[in-house]
Amino acid sequence: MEKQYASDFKISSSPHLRGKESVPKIMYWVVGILMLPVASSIYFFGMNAVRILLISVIVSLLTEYIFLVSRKKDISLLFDGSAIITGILLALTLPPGLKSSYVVIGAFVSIALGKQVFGGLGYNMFNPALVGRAFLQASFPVAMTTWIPPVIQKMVDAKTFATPLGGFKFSHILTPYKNLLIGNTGGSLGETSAILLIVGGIILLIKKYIDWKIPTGILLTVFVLEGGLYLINPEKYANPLFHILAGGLLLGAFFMATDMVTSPITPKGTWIYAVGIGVLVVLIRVFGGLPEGVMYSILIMNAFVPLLNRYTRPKILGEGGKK
Amino acid sequence: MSVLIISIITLGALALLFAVILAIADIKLRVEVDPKIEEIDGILPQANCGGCGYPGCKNYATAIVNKGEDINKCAPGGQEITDLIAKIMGLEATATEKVVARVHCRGTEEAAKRKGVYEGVKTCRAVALVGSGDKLCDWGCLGYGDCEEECPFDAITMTDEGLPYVDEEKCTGCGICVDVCPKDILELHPIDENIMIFCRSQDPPKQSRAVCKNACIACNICVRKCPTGALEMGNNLVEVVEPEKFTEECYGGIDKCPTGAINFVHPEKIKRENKTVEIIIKKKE
Amino acid sequence: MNLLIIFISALLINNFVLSYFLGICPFLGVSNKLSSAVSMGMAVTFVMTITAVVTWPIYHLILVPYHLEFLEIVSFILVIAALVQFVEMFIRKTSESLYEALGIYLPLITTNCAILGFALIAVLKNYTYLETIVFGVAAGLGFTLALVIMAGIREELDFADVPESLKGPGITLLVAGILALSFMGFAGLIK
Amino acid sequence: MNKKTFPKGIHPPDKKELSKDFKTEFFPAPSTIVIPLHQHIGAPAEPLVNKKDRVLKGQKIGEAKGFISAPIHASVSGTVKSIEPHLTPSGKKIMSVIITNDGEDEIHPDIKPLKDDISSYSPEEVRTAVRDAGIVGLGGAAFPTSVKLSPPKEFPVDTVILNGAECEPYLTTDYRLMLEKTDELIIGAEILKETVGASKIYIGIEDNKEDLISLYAEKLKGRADFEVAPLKTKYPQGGEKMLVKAILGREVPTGGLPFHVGVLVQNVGTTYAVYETLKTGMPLIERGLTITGEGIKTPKNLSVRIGTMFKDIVEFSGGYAGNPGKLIMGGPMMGISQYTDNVPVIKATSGILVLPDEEIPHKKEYPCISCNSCVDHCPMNLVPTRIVKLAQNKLFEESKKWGLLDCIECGTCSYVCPANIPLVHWIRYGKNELMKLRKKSEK
Amino acid sequence: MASKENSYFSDFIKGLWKENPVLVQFLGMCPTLAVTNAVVNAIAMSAAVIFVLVASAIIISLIRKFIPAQVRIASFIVVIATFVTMADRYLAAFYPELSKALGPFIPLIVVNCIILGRMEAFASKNNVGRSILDALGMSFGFAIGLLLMSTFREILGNGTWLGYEVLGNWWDKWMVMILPPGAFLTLGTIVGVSKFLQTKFKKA
Repeated sequence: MEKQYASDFKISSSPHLRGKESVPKIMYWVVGILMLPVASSIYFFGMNAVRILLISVIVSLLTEYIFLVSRKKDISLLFDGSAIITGILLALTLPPGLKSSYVVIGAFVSIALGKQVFGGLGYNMFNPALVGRAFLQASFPVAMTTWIPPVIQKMVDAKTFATPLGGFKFSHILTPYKNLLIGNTGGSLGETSAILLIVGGIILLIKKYIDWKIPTGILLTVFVLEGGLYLINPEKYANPLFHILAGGLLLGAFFMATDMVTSPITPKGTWIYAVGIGVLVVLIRVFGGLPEGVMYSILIMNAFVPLLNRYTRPKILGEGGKK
Repeated sequence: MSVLIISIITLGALALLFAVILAIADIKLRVEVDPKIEEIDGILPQANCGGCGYPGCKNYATAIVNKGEDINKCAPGGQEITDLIAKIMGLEATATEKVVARVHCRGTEEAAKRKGVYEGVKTCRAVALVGSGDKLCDWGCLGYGDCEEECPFDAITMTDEGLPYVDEEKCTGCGICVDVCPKDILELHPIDENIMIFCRSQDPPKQSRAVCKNACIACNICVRKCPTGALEMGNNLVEVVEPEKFTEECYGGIDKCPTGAINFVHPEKIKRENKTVEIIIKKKE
Repeated sequence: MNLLIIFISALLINNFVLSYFLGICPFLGVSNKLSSAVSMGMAVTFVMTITAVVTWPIYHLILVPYHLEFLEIVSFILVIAALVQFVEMFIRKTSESLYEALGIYLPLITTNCAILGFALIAVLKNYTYLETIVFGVAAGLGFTLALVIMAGIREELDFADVPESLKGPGITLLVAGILALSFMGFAGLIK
Repeated sequence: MNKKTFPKGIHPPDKKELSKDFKTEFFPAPSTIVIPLHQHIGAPAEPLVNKKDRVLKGQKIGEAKGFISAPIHASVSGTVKSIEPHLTPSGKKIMSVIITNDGEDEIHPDIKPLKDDISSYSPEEVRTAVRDAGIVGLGGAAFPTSVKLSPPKEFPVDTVILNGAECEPYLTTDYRLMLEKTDELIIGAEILKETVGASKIYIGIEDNKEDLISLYAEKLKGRADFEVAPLKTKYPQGGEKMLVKAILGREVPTGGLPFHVGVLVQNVGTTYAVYETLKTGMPLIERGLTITGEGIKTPKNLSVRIGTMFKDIVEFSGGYAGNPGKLIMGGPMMGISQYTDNVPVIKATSGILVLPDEEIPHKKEYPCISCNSCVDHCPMNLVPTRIVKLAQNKLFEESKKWGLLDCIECGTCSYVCPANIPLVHWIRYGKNELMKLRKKSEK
Repeated sequence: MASKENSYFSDFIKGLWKENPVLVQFLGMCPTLAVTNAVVNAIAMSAAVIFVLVASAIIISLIRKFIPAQVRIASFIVVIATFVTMADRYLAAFYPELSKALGPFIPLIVVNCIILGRMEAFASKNNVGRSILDALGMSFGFAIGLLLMSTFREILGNGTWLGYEVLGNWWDKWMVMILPPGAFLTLGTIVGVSKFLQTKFKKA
């Protein structure tokens, strides 16, 4: 039924002005900045990177679409950019030689289990890309830890190749810093080039699309703990700088742990969350059975976010004052 | 053989030990709970609707036993439950008449204009906070369906015309919708009561006529046509003061009402010679 | 050091809920409210510790010397049932609100397989008395940890737009699955 | 210059250039005036006149009821056409006295100053005069000023803050007032200081009004009891609690008022009204306001009689321009949107703002992505997203624990929200429902 | 009320679907999750549960009138524990490997909510015949849930069913399915789907 209106004026509650930010704008900015590690992955891993990235993004969008349609939701949510981010992030955490079918499974699980079963954007408890990655890791542990060297490194034995962290943990080999910075090492698609990750992270920090407390907290904690261990026994433990540059720490600290939906909403909670991730990373890297633990650390701290939010309410202006 | 004996001794000793401990504990730590409470709680429908005024059935049961609360407050349970509680409490139940929620507004989208395009939270209670709602009529139904959403028994649906429709079969008279509605459109009435004023507006006639085609304009015709005293003119609004007195003598007033603000809730129940009264509110298809 | 390993292992790596599947019923049932999850967790930890204190002597001082190991199940369950009933009475007497919060789940501790499972596993692992007690405390805390995390998430999920058919146990199990995936990161933490 | 501010807040485009340089014009009273009997926080006033009575300018036509209330006065001379409910900018119909203006502006004979020398008023006399003149906070809250001037004994007030921040975008009426009535404001502020027994006055001015800062700094040179407090231009700098925090570093306790920390915050408009009343004896029947916005042909600063209809003022300003989308009483951040211009100016009307349709955000609403923008900007240090989530799910008591009732509804959170969630609206809803629940449980 | 035969039938049938302990009532979740990584484990577990449930139901419904209310739970547990010990010993003696794979979960049948729940809710209030039918229905329902779970998990996780290869070499085993997370995820999915189907059926 057509509604009749007495006047042309719109009525609403205050405020009548709105800022310029919007959810898709934030999402597409992040997508744009993710192009930095994407570029490095394509440069170092060539067609493999392109293949994995494309499959991951397409399957993510497709899964999202299926859920939106079957739940009779607004289809335009498909283009809010969040599914694309999940697709790219998942791809960036995968080893470059991974079979396409695994990528499909991973992307599907990311969106379906990581996001849509909770009700879609804004409601998920865990970082969707990492849920997909953890599922793949548990399903196909061998394939997920088989690394191939970057295409520009003309290696004879191209079948297997160790990541810097794996190399250190199992063979005690330190990858040169130059390689770590540029990205000329083994590893998952997006984690190798430290320099691009740092640049991207800094842009996000300037745009305030990520909370500065999270990367700061994580990196400082790792640096301090690893530094302490290094001081105790430089023979056994690696230089803290190596730990920060190697592996997925930068990718995790700037792009994964900072996922708005799955990080705490209170400042104090955010600090605890960040430090918690740092501690777990060191714990798993140094004492655990796996060389890398960024993914697990973030997922575990994601689980604590509701509790952190609940118990770290900031002090209201004037709270506790005498009346 | 010895294994068997030892088994029996061991288990027996253990059992005895714990039996003694528990027996002592039972005496020392016993908490008295009136069995009547549990019994009544078991009877109550467990809808936890809060219609009785207590948070949950168990609290109502406790209140009946401990505070002597009336036993006829469970609307969803109806007479049946009241009788059962009465049996437990050893009382004679006072009969409760079934009441249902009814909609005191006919300000359909077509009849009552809105002020302007409203942007914001789409619930009646939130809309009501923005300049007392977006309907031009300050008394009218806002039509965002809070009653539909809050009704625990799915008895209310919003019609295409933008008004709530109450399914009187399903309605238990719990009164949640009455509480929820920011405009007090809904009110509980005995189910047998048939005559009703479908308007709340106490605005001066000129104002109410300007904002809603179906508003009561206090023309007084229906009151004059009704010699039995069933109706009275209130503050710019007719009031049904004694519904049982609205007899055949008064029916003429309904025909004469210029806006249809006074009418039967169930016109089909009224046998009349020459006039068929249209059914006012249609259920959503 | 051995005690520390037992502790961390039972708390994180071999978490009773997430990797042994013990105590799933209360895990699903009592995890919808944080406050009751905490009290339930505490109750279980408490009962588990007492179970450790009581069952070890029964097994090692009574059943083993007389070769009555086959009475393990019956005697353990008796001990636990009695203990739980005692705890229930105690809570009911001391704190009405706590009793209300835990409601019908207190009797469920009796049938909580985490308790009996713990007693059986402790026997299986052949722990010493002290180790058994540490194991009990850790297992209880591990159960509490999983329960509290889940309760936090579920309270948050009340605000979420979870598909109708997944609401309740469905989403809880899926979240438990993701939690279990995450806790796999602790694998190998202690060799 | 040492600019003061409070933590967090936002920087919306201030758009003050639209009307900033227009001198305050006197708006002649139109032929019909509608004076609502309830224009303040507190109990409504009782009508003192009848239909067809002749009233004079300044005559009391509504008597205050109760401690927190304010009397109402006729703003023109003429005949009472009727007393009936009339729509007001609050959106409610309120019993109003409708006066046909005879154009003579005949002043009521009782209107004369209590004392010839404005500096000889005793504090008690000031309070009585302010109360009888029906003065309320003109910043927008309309809290009776006499109540504010009578803080309880156990909280001695040591500082008066003159609120000239005018942080709402678009509005310039306070700016013009401060520019045009400098000396009067300074005297008014001194009287307020004496009345509450304070020892120091700060004048808070945002630094987008540099000319005012230097003007007052010049005027007050060498005075120990007066200080200009330059403030950073930031919304909501003009909120009482923000102002006290920015200038004095004191935090008004939750649920408390500035006097709890020994401060009286008074809007410049109100201060001027106090001055005028003491000087001339004329009650509050006129106020300054800005009519502005891209939807108005010629924005203006006006001095307007209370009860003037919006439509008359719009007409005076050349009418609507382009495609007017929203008519707002007050500023864009906290103002109330109107569906019609057939409403009268009330004491709290600090501006009439017409936003063209293009300026109104029609953004799509997304689910909350916990981006924390609202948390990072809330001047009260609340967690709006949490408060709203709890309120949406009817957990009002829980929401209260997160500060539901401490929200000052400044609109900052809604402004920054990228998901375009109407947070303030939800908070209002939550407050309202919580109050309803409380009332119910008290029963 | 339905006729008597009908009610006997419904005693049996309700456990299979409408009141399925695993899929609808969410009882006995621990073994459902723990022993379903292989179909053979599920079968063994189901058999044990069927045995214990039926045997206990018979005994308890026989002696129901002699048990004082205060100690009834304790008595039930003793009865159940006896049968569980029997099942446990039997498995350990004849199928030692299976017994090992099932770990403590055979003894844990004692505290399975299904069993105690049925005793308390049904066997202690009804005659032997109906109790047996009820016990059979419930335990078969339990078996259905277990089989469903284990089928999914073994096929996806190992490519086999009851040890027979069904998916062939091309299938990349989803290791996660036979690990703990897989158990939760599978059960969560199955529960969701069954709830979805139920609401669908109700509407139809």
